[in-house]
Amino acid sequence: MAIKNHFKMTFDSLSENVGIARLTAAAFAAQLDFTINEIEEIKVAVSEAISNSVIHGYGNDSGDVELVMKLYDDRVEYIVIDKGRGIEDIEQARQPSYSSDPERMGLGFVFMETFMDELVIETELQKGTIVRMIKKVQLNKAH
Amino acid sequence: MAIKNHFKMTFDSLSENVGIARLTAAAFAAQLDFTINEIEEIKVAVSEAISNSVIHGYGNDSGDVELVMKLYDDRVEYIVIDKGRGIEDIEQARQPSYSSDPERMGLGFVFMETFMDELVIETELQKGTIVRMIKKVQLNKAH
Amino acid sequence: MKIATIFKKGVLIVRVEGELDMHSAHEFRQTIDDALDSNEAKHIVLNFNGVDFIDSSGLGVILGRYKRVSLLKGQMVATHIQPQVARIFELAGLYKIIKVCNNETEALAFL
Amino acid sequence: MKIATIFKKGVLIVRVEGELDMHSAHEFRQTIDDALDSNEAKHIVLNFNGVDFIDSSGLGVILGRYKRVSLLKGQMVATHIQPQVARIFELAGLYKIIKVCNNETEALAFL
Ligand SMILES: Nc1ncnc2c1ncn2[C@@H]1O[C@H](COP(=O)(O)OP(=O)(O)O)[C@@H](O)[C@H]1O
Ligand SMILES: Nc1ncnc2c1ncn2[C@@H]1O[C@H](COP(=O)(O)OP(=O)(O)O)[C@@H](O)[C@H]1O
Repeated sequence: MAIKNHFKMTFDSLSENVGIARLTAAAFAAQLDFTINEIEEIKVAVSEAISNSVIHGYGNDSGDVELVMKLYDDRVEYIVIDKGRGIEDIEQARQPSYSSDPERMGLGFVFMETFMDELVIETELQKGTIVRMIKKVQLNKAH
Repeated sequence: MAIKNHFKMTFDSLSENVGIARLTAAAFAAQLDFTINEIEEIKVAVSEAISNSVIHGYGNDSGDVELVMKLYDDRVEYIVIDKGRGIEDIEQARQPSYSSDPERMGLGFVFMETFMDELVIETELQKGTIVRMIKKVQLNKAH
Repeated sequence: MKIATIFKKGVLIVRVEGELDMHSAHEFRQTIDDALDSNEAKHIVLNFNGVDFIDSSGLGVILGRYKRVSLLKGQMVATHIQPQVARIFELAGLYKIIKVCNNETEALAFL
Repeated sequence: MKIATIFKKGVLIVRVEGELDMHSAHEFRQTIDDALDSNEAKHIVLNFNGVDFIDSSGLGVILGRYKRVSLLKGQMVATHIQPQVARIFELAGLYKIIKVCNNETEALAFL
């Protein structure tokens, strides 16, 4: 399917940028006929993926986080890329309540999965992580 | 002076993206102590620079527009880059009311100059244009 | 951007909401021109109540519509101008050609 | 994020505004912990009136503070939960551990 719009961001691994990227992701989604509720879901999912890159991918190190956004007729795709530590065991990481950080909830991947229609994770230790998420516009929706 | 934050965007030369980029530019500026009025000025200046890349730089062609944002202690820098047609005569282009398009106002560069503290334009015909703008935080401002 | 047009006593009232930039400029221009084509309105009242952003692309459409009604000896009135829009109008010298009223009723009374 | 803390009858009331994400989480946590350190409050009332976004980082701080008051046999009450925040609380099972009230007065009456 043809891409209608393409928007890429690269930013420092800083907590300040999570909110900025989330806002941009919401504005990008607003090109399609999503409900306000769906836009909120996108904001949470994108926020989780980017927070993970900053917190787990780079930890206290500096590095670049990338957010690629692609718009199609009926869906939007978000790809969050970091060149950080990578995930050792994806199966385990995706489990609800699993976190490598005792202070955290282990709900990031759960929210991404719940709020998006597709979630694909690619990772390599010491190389980085790519999280690809798709949200589709629901057809036949009441207006 | 040390850069505190760095955020880069690359997007298709589409009118849809002007508003998204403007919003992101405003959110980026909000990290410093700008007034609402100053943030509005930044939005206009960034909007003008990006609109110029889409309208004049690429015309009806497709191409990438880049917005680089850099945060310092006391200022924010926006660099808008296109690889489009370039400007033949910068002196003339910066004149109030000059536009190569009879439908337009010729106020884009005037607004960028009025609303930002520094405006530097680099251009080469058939290569593209780089517009660099700086907005400083006003000291001793009443709160 | 959202835009609605209404005719009252030979005046075209345009209510705009959102951001007037290069993206919305085309629809903004087209809607007003279509309305003017379909009806005998001589004057335009632009209600900017919901407009929180304008740049030179938006200004260009306003100026173009001003030129059109001027040819028919009509006038252009703007109401509910928000501060950030007022600033841009001022810088562009738009107040030399358009009249400002507090609301649509005042605008209609003026025309 | 903006955050204000008030003590009323041994209860710490926290009024939060803005977005509760990883960026604001640190200040959110620190402000509540400092308030609890400085005073004998046993219960916490979280007024979420101005909170329009929360993700798992914000949730983590809430859960952590819940654990802290639980140790003192205190309770946690939330008021003015916006729809998008309610959704997240529900998914995270937060309603199992925190009580919801309509406003601060009801929360204080409950505690
Ligand atoms: N981008 C990433 N880089 C490295 N590790 C990650 C990344 N994203 C997630 N992880 C790992 O997966 C675990 C689960 O992630 P998540 O479900 O988001 O929960 P949380 O962020 O609360 O730990 C994290 O604790 C971390 O160990
Ligand atoms: N990025 C660009 N690429 C090519 N030409 C440009 C670019 N930016 C500006 N110009 C030229 O400079 C002129 C003046 O620009 P500006 O002051 O923004 O007015 P306007 O956009 O209304 O024409 C334009 O009409 C155009 O010819």
